[in-house]
Order: sequence, then structure tokens, then C-alpha cells
Amino acid sequence: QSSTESKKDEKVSFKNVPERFAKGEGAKIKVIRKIGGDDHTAQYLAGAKEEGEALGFQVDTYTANGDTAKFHDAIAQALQEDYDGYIISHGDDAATVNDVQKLVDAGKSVVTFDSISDLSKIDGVTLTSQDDEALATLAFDKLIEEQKGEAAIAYLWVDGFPPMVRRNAVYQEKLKENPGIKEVERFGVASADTSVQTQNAVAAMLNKYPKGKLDAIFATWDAFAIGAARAIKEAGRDEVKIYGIDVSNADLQEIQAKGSSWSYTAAVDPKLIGAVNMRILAKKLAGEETPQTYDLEASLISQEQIQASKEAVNMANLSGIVEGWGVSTEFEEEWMKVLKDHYKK
Amino acid sequence: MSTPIPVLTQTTKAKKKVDLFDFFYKYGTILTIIILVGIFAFSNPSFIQANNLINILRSISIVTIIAIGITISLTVDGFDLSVGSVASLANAIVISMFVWFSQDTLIAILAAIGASLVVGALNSFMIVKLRIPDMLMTLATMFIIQGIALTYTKGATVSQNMVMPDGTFAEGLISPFFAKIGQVPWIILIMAVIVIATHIFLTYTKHGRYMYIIGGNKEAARLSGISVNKYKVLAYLLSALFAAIGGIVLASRVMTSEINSGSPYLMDAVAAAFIGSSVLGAGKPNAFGTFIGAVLIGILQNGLIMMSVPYYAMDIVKGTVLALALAVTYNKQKH
Amino acid sequence: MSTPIPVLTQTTKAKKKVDLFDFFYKYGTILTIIILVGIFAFSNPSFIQANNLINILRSISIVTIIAIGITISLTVDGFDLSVGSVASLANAIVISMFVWFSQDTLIAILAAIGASLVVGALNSFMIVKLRIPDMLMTLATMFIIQGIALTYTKGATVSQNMVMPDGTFAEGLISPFFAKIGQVPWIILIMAVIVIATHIFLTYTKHGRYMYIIGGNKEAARLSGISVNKYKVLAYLLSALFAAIGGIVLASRVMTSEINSGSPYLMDAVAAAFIGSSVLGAGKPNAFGTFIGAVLIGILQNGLIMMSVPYYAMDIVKGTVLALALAVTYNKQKH
Amino acid sequence: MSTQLEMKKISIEFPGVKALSEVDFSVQSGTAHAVVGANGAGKSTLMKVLSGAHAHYTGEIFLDGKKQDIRSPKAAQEQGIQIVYQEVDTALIPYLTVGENVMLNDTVQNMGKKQMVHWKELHRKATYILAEMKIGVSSKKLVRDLTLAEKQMVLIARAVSTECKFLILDEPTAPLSYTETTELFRIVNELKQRGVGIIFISHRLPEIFEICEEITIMRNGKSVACREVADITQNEVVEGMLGKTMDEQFPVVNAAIGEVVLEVKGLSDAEKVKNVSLHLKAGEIVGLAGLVGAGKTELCKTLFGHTAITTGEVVMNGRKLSLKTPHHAVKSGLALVPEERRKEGILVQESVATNLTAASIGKFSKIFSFVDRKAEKKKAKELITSLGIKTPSEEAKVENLSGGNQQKVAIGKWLIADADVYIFDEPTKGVDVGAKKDIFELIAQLARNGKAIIYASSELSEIMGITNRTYVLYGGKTVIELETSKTNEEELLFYSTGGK
Ligand SMILES: Nc1ncnc2c1ncn2[C@@H]1O[C@H](COP(=O)(O)OP(=O)(O)OP(=O)(O)O)[C@@H](O)[C@H]1O
Ligand SMILES: Nc1ncnc2c1ncn2[C@@H]1O[C@H](COP(=O)(O)OP(=O)(O)OP(=O)(O)O)[C@@H](O)[C@H]1O
Ligand SMILES: [Mg+2]
Ligand SMILES: [Mg+2]
Repeated sequence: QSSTESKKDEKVSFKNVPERFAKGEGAKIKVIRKIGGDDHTAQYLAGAKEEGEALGFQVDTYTANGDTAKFHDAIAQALQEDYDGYIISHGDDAATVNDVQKLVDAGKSVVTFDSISDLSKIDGVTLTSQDDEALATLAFDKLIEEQKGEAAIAYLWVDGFPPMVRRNAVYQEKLKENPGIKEVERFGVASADTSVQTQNAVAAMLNKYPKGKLDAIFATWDAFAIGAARAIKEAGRDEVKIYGIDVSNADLQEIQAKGSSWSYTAAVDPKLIGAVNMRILAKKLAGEETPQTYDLEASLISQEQIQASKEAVNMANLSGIVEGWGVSTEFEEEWMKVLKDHYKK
Repeated sequence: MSTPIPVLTQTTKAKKKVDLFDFFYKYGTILTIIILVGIFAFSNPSFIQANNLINILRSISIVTIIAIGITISLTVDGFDLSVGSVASLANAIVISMFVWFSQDTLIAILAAIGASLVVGALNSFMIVKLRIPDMLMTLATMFIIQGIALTYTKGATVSQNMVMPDGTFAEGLISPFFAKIGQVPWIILIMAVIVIATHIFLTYTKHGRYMYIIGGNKEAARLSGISVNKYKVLAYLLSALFAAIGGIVLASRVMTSEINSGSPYLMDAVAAAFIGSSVLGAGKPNAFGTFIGAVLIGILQNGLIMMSVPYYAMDIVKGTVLALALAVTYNKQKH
Repeated sequence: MSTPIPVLTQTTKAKKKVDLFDFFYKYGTILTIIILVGIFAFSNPSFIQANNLINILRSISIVTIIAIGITISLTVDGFDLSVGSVASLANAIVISMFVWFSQDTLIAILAAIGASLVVGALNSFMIVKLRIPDMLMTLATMFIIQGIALTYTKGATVSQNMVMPDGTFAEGLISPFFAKIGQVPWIILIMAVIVIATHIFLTYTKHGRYMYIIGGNKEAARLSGISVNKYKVLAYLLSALFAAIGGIVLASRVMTSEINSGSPYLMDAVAAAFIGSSVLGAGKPNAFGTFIGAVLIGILQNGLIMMSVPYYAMDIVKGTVLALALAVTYNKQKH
Repeated sequence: MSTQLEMKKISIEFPGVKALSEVDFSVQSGTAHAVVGANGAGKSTLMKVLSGAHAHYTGEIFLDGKKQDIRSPKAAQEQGIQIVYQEVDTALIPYLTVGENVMLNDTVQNMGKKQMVHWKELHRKATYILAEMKIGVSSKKLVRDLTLAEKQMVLIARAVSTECKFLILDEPTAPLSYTETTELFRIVNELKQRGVGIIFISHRLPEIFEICEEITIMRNGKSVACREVADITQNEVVEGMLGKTMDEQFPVVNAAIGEVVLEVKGLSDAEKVKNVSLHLKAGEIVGLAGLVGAGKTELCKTLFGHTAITTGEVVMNGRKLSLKTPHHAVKSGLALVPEERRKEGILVQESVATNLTAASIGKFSKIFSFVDRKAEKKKAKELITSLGIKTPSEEAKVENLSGGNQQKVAIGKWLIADADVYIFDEPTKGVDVGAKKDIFELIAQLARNGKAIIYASSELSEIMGITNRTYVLYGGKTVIELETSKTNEEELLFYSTGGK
């Protein structure tokens, strides 16, 4: 670790680094996320923490594991603790607006992800989100295309979460446009063991709809998709194809496995989201211009691509397989590279 | 024959030892709290600033209110596992009354409380009349009410301006007056009033005493002429009532109704009520102790966030402190 | 002592009534299962196809295995709330042994079981030596183990080829042999063996008998010369062992280790063990009853999906059937 | 103004048992009426009917000729009928204070419209009642910390705390010894003076002759006689109870006394037992005499490994015993029949058979610890017959047996265990004379088989009747060792009360 001494010595090399960071002074950042217990959360927080630490920041993370009141408690408490900037993830309820207003009133920089849209009324806050419409469209269009517009499908979806609501809107729209696609069954729970519950549920469904009665499954969340994929494998019914949304290491393993029926999944790299969020926050701290909203681009990952790979695919090497995956230079300024070089051991 | 019956005459030495155990048994939890406060304040002085103390009180208020309900069910030797789902239901009803039906605050609150009392009545009917064991019955009710709350909201989050199934927008607004309930100082005051009122009710009114008598020995209570069933019903109604209040306060705090919003409170509330049973050596569930139990949990939660313990390690510390508090409290009279 | 014992002199009418209650008490749960099967099969004949029955057995196997552990803790009048988190831990360890450390199946399984037994030992030490009430202690352990499992995996899902913190790949592979454990027929066989073995252990061996005696009256058991502590330790070790087996089977079924993967099993396992206590009028926790309890839950779960009940209404039906089963079972001897 | 309470044609049945059939019973206020009968005769059941605990009886109850419908405890209490139950633990709230327990009925019945409990007043009243009855227990103490005798006194205090016209005492003296019994009788006499009618149940017949005017004898759920106490002899009572005559209660032991089996040297525990030394020979029955609180139970439990030994040692057959837990004690060949049977001796929810084999299931287990259930059942049936345990079958729950029969079960379980040293702590408490005789015979038989026996009792007559030698305990110390044949009750009492 570089001592304060050496930082001062290097001060000269900090050319073009914004004044805020030019004295070798980092920043204290708090990342607070409402939902937790899933891989998306782990990757997102890791992405934010990694990027922040690379920039020489101290990053503390917290997840409320879905407990809204705890989430707000944590924000209120973090305000007392004098962080320089905050990243708020999944603050999808109205009370988040008040919380963020208070943070902004106290002169703090705030970046949000997948949170309530009313936040856009607060000046200086950047709202980022994964483009749920794009995700749903990418995956479902593929389903329509591959099934040639005629299919009996099972819909795995759960209400109550803003991203899910947005994905559902696209689905309903597309369903209307394609009368040949028939939803014969739907299921969805959001619990700590969503994937296993889905696995059991899809097992029952497959029994109810013998061969030829069910063509595809549209899974709006990877926890659904992976459960469905396992159930199909257990039942040996690989004619039923899965079109999913979101991705993780475990998902990639499943998709790559021989005989897997998970054909496509649309996703944004969660780690990248965390990193980009951190960069926007750094820009805010540096006093630079930042946009009011920013949508992270979605990619479609196909089983074909993945199974073509000779080595095992995971979130890190996915970028070599799916173009544009996991790398983004968005908001990565020159001075950030300087800082990263400086803090690299 | 006027000599009193000989009673235990212990040596002073044994007595002192017993007193030390006694001390830990009585003050173990409070001691743990003091030590924790010390550690946290030392590592970050802002911990004991008024603002943060208010934060802590606010953060425990909903847990405390719900835990008071559990405490009351515990006094009659019952156990209400359905409180979490009742809180979810109350939350859903109160918000939907505003948002879907544009009702005013009073009606919204009354509707939520009314529905919860129905649950309480159902619980107590099944427990008292059909003699189903408490834990089992309220476990069943927990599922039912959770399902009802979910069905009522169709599994969606209820909030202002939400999209209704028919594509229109919900037009109702949540009254600004209602929003106050979940804010400082009201949220803390509500908790304080409930704790104090329940404490007085349980300790100083005959009804409270009857409940303890029933909890201590149901058969003896029955044989003394106490209508055991009446008080069991009362206990479950009160427990549902407090769960409803917890849900309403939660609604006001977050201004939306999320699915299963009340269920995370069950575990913490149970822990608070259990820890509370030993506070000050009460040896039985009691309102003040439950509050102290909630404070312990709240301080831990807050202090750990403040010390930037990684979120995934937080449970370890929380569990360990809980275990230590228990060890200090119960490590006594080993012969 | 030659006077004859007063013999049964009941009117036949009273006898019949009593017998009917008795019948329901004994067969209430099984009756409920039969009725449910009837309803589901009627509405969709594929429900009773062999395939689906296997589905049901497969889906309850993990719950059953974990519930057997709880059952054993219940026999000594304990209550192990930590089983869910122990299952999570075992899941995490077994998968990480393969993936991170490229160990073979035996070592992976032994490591998971070993770690779980440490938890069981910790539980029983605190309960037996420090006399902390069971529920409280295992509540604390539940948090601790959950935290440890999370910290061990750094809050991420462990799977083959995962990215390690240093940017490299995990190179280990899960052995194909291990993958068999979670597949039909093995998963069902493992459950069957555990249920039968535990049933025999509890019902036919002296150790099982001792455990029931301890559960019935700890003090009397102690004064009968039974080493109460030894058996309490044994019970918590067994309960941790079965939780670990549950976690290992889960690991094999899903081939990854998700965060808190075991915790959802707690509630269902508790429900199964409780329902099981009344099966066939046992009146006490028992392995066979627990299995029946799990079957009831599994049938409900599966049948409701078959009937396309919306997921949010599923809890209502599940809870209601549970309540009905309880009502039929316990609605007896009201005088 | 004398009131009369009458019960007519009372019948009641439980699943499997017809407990009472057409029982008539009456009692006058200001007198004491004894109810006697063998274990399971239906005494407690009859009194439960009178106190409203059972609602499903047939028959009628009259107060001064007026028919009363007593179907709930409340209804009984409104008529001034109070009861002290045989099983004290069923009527106490352990985690509440003595004061609250004493004032329980008063609180429930006399609060009226008042809502708040006046704590000071409650403790003041309770203290007053306790003081008036000369019971030396603090009103603020928790009931769970009391001894059995103290609990009994608390219940009696509760009964007299309210307006009480008839007081039912169901075996109140069973856990009491000489001093407390005398104290209780003083209270009973005082209550009689005040015009209270006392219904008194006891298996100690001399007590009945001491304080009762009338006696009702029950047998097999029927009332077989109702007489003036003055007109009846003890032998006639026993005959009425058992339906046959009974000769000498105590058997002639006639066992060959062998070597010293057990030697206790300077034994103390942390609380009560102080420097106790004693020895015990094979075939010998050694008494531990002393009043309640003398430390008999504590000494027995220390010997059995239940309470930790602080100093001293226990040597058995020349080997020093490690008595860390009762488990070690049993392994070394000790057996203890504890005093508080409900709490320590039996498993109420389990069957008679399970109870009987609880301490010796190892004897019935075969390969892999499998229990031989046939052998177990057979042995249980044998014991039920040989001990005369009154139960519908060996599968019946012990909970539903009468008090005396529960005690027989508690003893029975050690008979299978085949120990070398048997410790009996008040084994005849609540046991009828017939069964008592059986128990004495059992103990004598054990002695004849060469077992060494410790017999702790505060009933001096039993000490005199069954033991070879006796140690008298006072204040946790053995104050003297006496040859039973060379002493008498007076001398025992003298030393028991602290005489030197
Ligand atoms: N609740 C009950 N359920 C079943 N049987 C019962 C119940 N209560 C009493 N009995 C039976 O009724 C009979 C009378 O019992 P009771 O307790 O009245 O005897 P008792 O005369 O008081 O005997 P003891 O001297 O041993 O106390 C016994 O056979 C007993 O087993
Ligand atoms: N469980 C207990 N809790 C508190 N004090 C106890 C307990 N057991 C015994 N004691 C105390 O120890 C003293 C000695 O009791 P112990 O029971 O040994 O006397 P005892 O001579 O056996 O009298 P008893 O005739 O009642 O059996 C009692 O006076 C009591 O105060
Ligand atoms: Mg009796
Ligand atoms: Mg004694």
C-alpha cells in the first residue's frame, strides 16, 4: 500500500487529474443495494468495489436483502457517516426519493441503479438502469423467430419488481402482436430458492404437457431459466427450448452443458454496471458533467456461441465470445487511468 | 407450635456466588448493550451522536411493535408466527385504500386493522375451539395470510400512480398526514406508547396478570376460574393488532406496499421477544424486555454498518453477539 | 391386592364417538392426502402417472432429509433452527471442494459433513453446557452459520469455471459420480434409507427410546441414569448431519452453490416435522410421520401447479389445507 | 348456623375407567370429614367433581338442601368451596411470586370492576395470610424456588385467602413432616372454629383419628361406609378400604447382614449436605430420619450424583465412586426412587411399560441396541401384577393413573434395574396402606436378596418399622446413629428437632 509520503511525491505526475483527486486523496463511497442474496448482487457489488478501489477510493457495500425499511435505515445512517458519494441500487419505492433528496441536500453525490423514476426530479442525480425493454425484446424476438411465430409457451415471471414489470410490458405487447404464440402456463416466485422451486414447478408442467404440447419457455429471470433448464434435463425433454434474461457463471455452465435446452439469454454484465456506476460517481466528485440518465446496453448470448468455445465459458472470458460483452469504456476518463496506474501495486 | 417452617439457610459464600450468577442473569443483556455501545462509540464517535441514536430507535420501531405482539401471545404460552404476514397484509390494505380507492387516512387504517383482527380471531378460534397447537396453527395462518396479501395485490407492488391491470393509472394519493406516522418523531413515539402501554397492561392490570397466570399454568388458571379461552382470544387479537400497526407504520415509512414486506420482521421480532424474556431476570415474556431485546438487535445492526463490516459477515457478528448475550444470561447455576 | 381392576364399562355410544375422534386424530393427515390425491387426479389424470409421482418424491426429498434432522432434535425436546443454514454451508463446501480445490467426491462430502458436525457440536455444547434454551441458541447459530457460508463464498454463487477474486478461473470439475446423487433414483433412495433408518433407530433401539424419554421428562430421564447430555449432543449432531446430507443432495441436484440455498427448507421442514407428530396418533415427533408431512406438502405443491393455480394464491391453498389437516387431527376429546 | 353440603349419586367415567359410581357424600360445616380409600378408589375424582374441575359427571350437589349446579371451578368457588389439589404443581404458577400465587383466587374473584392490580396491597395481604398461618416464606419469592412442603403451604394459604365455607384438602400432609403437619392441624382446627367444613383426604390413618369427626370410606369408585370417627377403629377402616383385613403393616425382614457395601466419608455438597459419614451393609435397611428440610433429599441426590460433591468421598465395595452424574451412579449399581415423582420420577406422557423399563432398557436390548419389545412387555405385565399397579393396560399413559399408582411405577422401574444399593426417598408418600404394605414387602425382599438399602423418610413410624439402623439428620448433618431395635419414636423426634 502506498503511504501518504509516496503519494505526495507523486503529486507532480497527476497531470490532468481533477483537483478533487490530485492531492492523492481518495474518497469514501457507500454502495447500498436493496435486494440481495443473488449472484447479480454479488457481481454488481464486486464490480463497483473493484472499480472504486482501483481509483483509490474506500468502498463500503451493504445489501438489505430485500428489506425495504432496513434499506432506508442504512441510507439514513450512511448520511451521518460522512461518505463523499453514494450509489443506491434498487431503491424502487417512493421513500427512496426522500432519502436521496436528503443526501443531495447535504451536498453529496449520488448515482442510482434500477431505482424509481421519480428520482429524475432531483437535480444532479444520475439514474442508470439496464435496458429491460431491450433485454425482453432481444430474448422474446429470438423466441418468435426460432419458433416461427407458432408456439405453446410457458411464461416464467413474477410481479412486484420494477424490472419485472418492465419486462412483462414488452412481453404482453409482443404476445398481442403474435397471435400464434400461446401462453399455456405461467409460474413464478421470488424467494431464496427460486431456482429450485422453479425446477419443481417446471417438472410438474412438463408432466402436464407431454411432448408436442409445449414448445418453449420464456424465462424473465435467470433464476427461472436455470431451474427450468434443470427440470428439462431431468425429464429428458430437450425439445422444449428456453429463452431467458440475465446471466451468471452458473448460467453459463448450464448453457454450455451438453444437451442443455437453454438456447438464448439476453443480459447486461452486472459487474460492468457496478463499474460504470462508480465511474459516473467519480466524475461527479471530480465536478465533471454527468448525464441525468444512462441505460446500459444489452447483449444476446446464444448457446451456439458458447458451446462453440473450446474452453469453459464464464463471466470473465465471455467478452471473447460475445462481442461487446463486459467491456465498456463509457465514462472512463484519461485521469481515471492515471489514478488506476497510480494505485496499482 | 409457633416456629416458622425452617427455610433454606445458605452459607454466605454460596450466596455470593449465586449473586454473581444472578447478576449476569438479570443484567446480561443490558451489559452486552453497554459493552457494544462502548466498542462502537470508541471506533466511531459519531455512533453516539443524537442523530444516530434516533436512527437506531427509528430502525427498531417496527420490529419492536411487532415483537410486542409476539410477546403478548407468549404470555399466554402461545406463539404467533403469523405476525409477519399480518404486517404484510396491513401494509397492502392501507396503501391500497389510499391508492386504489382514494379513501382517507382513518378509513385506510381502520380497514387494515379490521382485516388483521379477523386474522387474529381466526387464529384464536382454531387454537381455542379446535385445540390446534399454537405454533402449528399460526404457521398455517402465516401461509394463508401471505397468500391472501399476495392475491389481493396480485403479486404486484402497490404504489402511487401504479399501472392498474386495465392499463389505467391508480389515481389515489397517500395523505401527507399518513406519511407523518412513519417519520421521526412520530414513529418513535408510537413505539414508546405501545411499549409503555403494554408494560402497564401486562404488569398492573388484572387482565395482564391473568395472561401470565394462564401462560404459567393453564390448568391452574382454569381451576381458579379464569376464562382461559377468553384471554387466549384476547392475546391473539392483540398480537394481530400490533402486527397490523407494525404494517401500517411500515406502509407510512416506505409509502408503497411491496410483496411480503412484513415477513423479514418475524425473525427479528421473535429474537427480540426471546431475548427480552430474560432481561432483568424476568424469566417470562415482558414488554420492557422485548424493547431491550430490539435495542440490542438495532444497535448491532447499526454499529456493524458503521464499522463497515462486509454485509456478508454481518450475520456472523450478529449471531455471535446474540450467542454471547445468551451465554452470559444463561450460564448460571451449574451444579 | 386381590380386588379386580374396574373394567371398561362404557356405553357403546360413547365408545363410538371416541373412536371416531380417535380415527381422525390418527388418520387425519393421511385422509387429507388421499382426498387431495383424489381431487388432483380427477382434475388432471396425469397427476397420478408414475412420472409425476417420481417428481413429487424427488421434490420432497431434500425437505424430508432436513426435516428428519429437525425431528431428531424434537425428540429430545430440543429444536434445531440452524438446519437451513447448515444445509447452505454444506452445499457451499461440497461444491467449492470440487470447483476451487479439485478434490474428489469422498473428500468433498467428508469436508461438508465434518464442518456441519462442528456446528452440531457447537450447538450442543452451548445448549448442554451453558444451558441456553435450544430455540434461542440455534437461532443464534442460524445467523452465524449463514454468515460463515456467505463469507466463505464471498456472497457469490459457486459454480464450475467461476471467476475467482484474483481474476483466474476456477479449474475444478464436479465429478460425474457426485452428480448422480441428486438424480432419480438415487435422490429418492437416499431419502428412503434415511427415513427408514431413523424410524428404526428411534422406534426400535434403546438409544431412540432414551431420546424420547429425555424429551418426555428430562429430569426423570436424568434420575433414571440416562446421560441426558450425551443424548442431547447426539441429537444435535444427527440433526446437523442430516442437514448436511440435505445440503449435499441439493448441491448435487443443482450443481452450484447459491447464496443461502438451504434456508428456504427450514419452514417446510418444520411444518413437515410438526404435521408428522400427529400422524397415526403418535403424539410425538417421529420419522415416518415427518415423511408423511413432507408428502402432504409435496403433493400440494405439485398438484396446485398442475391445476395452474396462480403462484400467489398457492400459499392460501397450502395454508388452508395445512389448517384443515390440523383441524381434523386435533379436533377431538372436547369435553 | 351450620350448613350442610351433600353430594348424591355422583357418577363419572373416563375413557376406559368408570371412576365413580353413584357415590353419596355429605359434610357439615365446622367439622372435619375424612375420605379414605385405596389408591385409585376415586377420592380425588370425587373432590374434583365437588370443586367443579370435572363437568361431565351425573348426580346432584346440594348446599343446605338447595340444588347447586357445579360444573366449573368458578361455580364451586362462588359457593365457597375451595380445594387444595393433591398434585401441587398442577395448581401453582412457578414463575410468579408466592404473593401472587397465594392471592390468585382472591384476585380472580374479588377484583370486581377494578382493573389495576395494587402490588403493595397484594403482597401486604399475602404476607399477612402467610404470617397468620405462620408460614415462613417471603411473599416476594418465586414459587419455582420453593420446596414441595412450602408449595403445599402456599396452596393452603391460597384456599383460606378467600371466603371459604368448605375446604377440601387432598392429601395435604403427604409432603409434610411432623412439625408442618402439626402446624397444618392447628390451622385446620382454627378453620373449624370459624365454621369452615373440612374435607380431609389422607393415607395416614392416625391423622384422621386426630382431627376428623366423620369418615367416608371409598372402594373402587363407590362409597362403602360413612361413620363417626369415634365409632370406628383403624383396623375397621383398613378393612373397609381394602375389602379384607390386614394384619401387621411392616414385614419381618429377616435378611442376612453381610459386608459393608457403601461407605460415605465426610460428604458435603455446595448447599445443604454437611460432612455426612455413614455406612451400609449388604442386606441392611438403613434409615435417614429428619424433618422436612433436614437435608434428606439433598443427601440422597448427592449420593446419586445429581448434586455435585464438594468434599468427601463415596466408596462402594472398596472402590471410590466417581459420581459426576446419575448416569455414573447407576453404572456403579445405585438406584434412587426420588421424592417428587411427577417432576423426577415418571414420564407422564409415556406408557406404563415405557416407564417401567426406562432405567433398564439396556437389559432388553439385543444386538445393535435393538429393544426386545416382547420381553419388555412381558416384564412390564409381570411388574404390574406383582406391584398391584391399577391400570387398564401396560400401554396406558401414566398421566391417567392415580397418585399412588404413579408412585408404584416410579419404584417399579428400579426393580428391573437390579442395583446393589437402593435409595428410597419418601417412597410411601401418597400411597394407600395396602400398597404401602406391598412396598415394604418389596423393600424387605430386596434386603433378603442381599441389597443394601437407604430409606429416607420423615415418617418416624416407618423408620421404626422397616429399618435396621437409622441416622438422624438435622441441618444437613448426621447428628446420631441409632440401632432401630434400641430406640423409639420419641428419641428419633428428639434428635430430629435438634435435641442433643
Ligand atoms: N382424567 C382422567 N382420565 C382417565 N382416568 C382417570 C382420570 N382421572 C382419574 N382417573 C382414574 O380414575 C380412578 C380414580 O382416581 P383418583 O385419582 O380419584 O384416585 P384416588 O382415590 O385419589 O387415589 P390416590 O390415593 O392414589 O390419590 C383411577 O383409576 C384413575 O386412573
Ligand atoms: N430444588 C430446590 N430448590 C431450592 N431449594 C431446594 C431445592 N431442593 C432442596 N432445597 C432446599 O434444601 C433444603 C433441604 O431439602 P431436602 O429436600 O433435602 O430436605 P428433606 O430433609 O429431604 O426434606 P423433605 O422431607 O422435604 O424431603 C430444603 O429446605 C430446601 O430449602
Ligand atoms: Mg388422589
Ligand atoms: Mg425430602
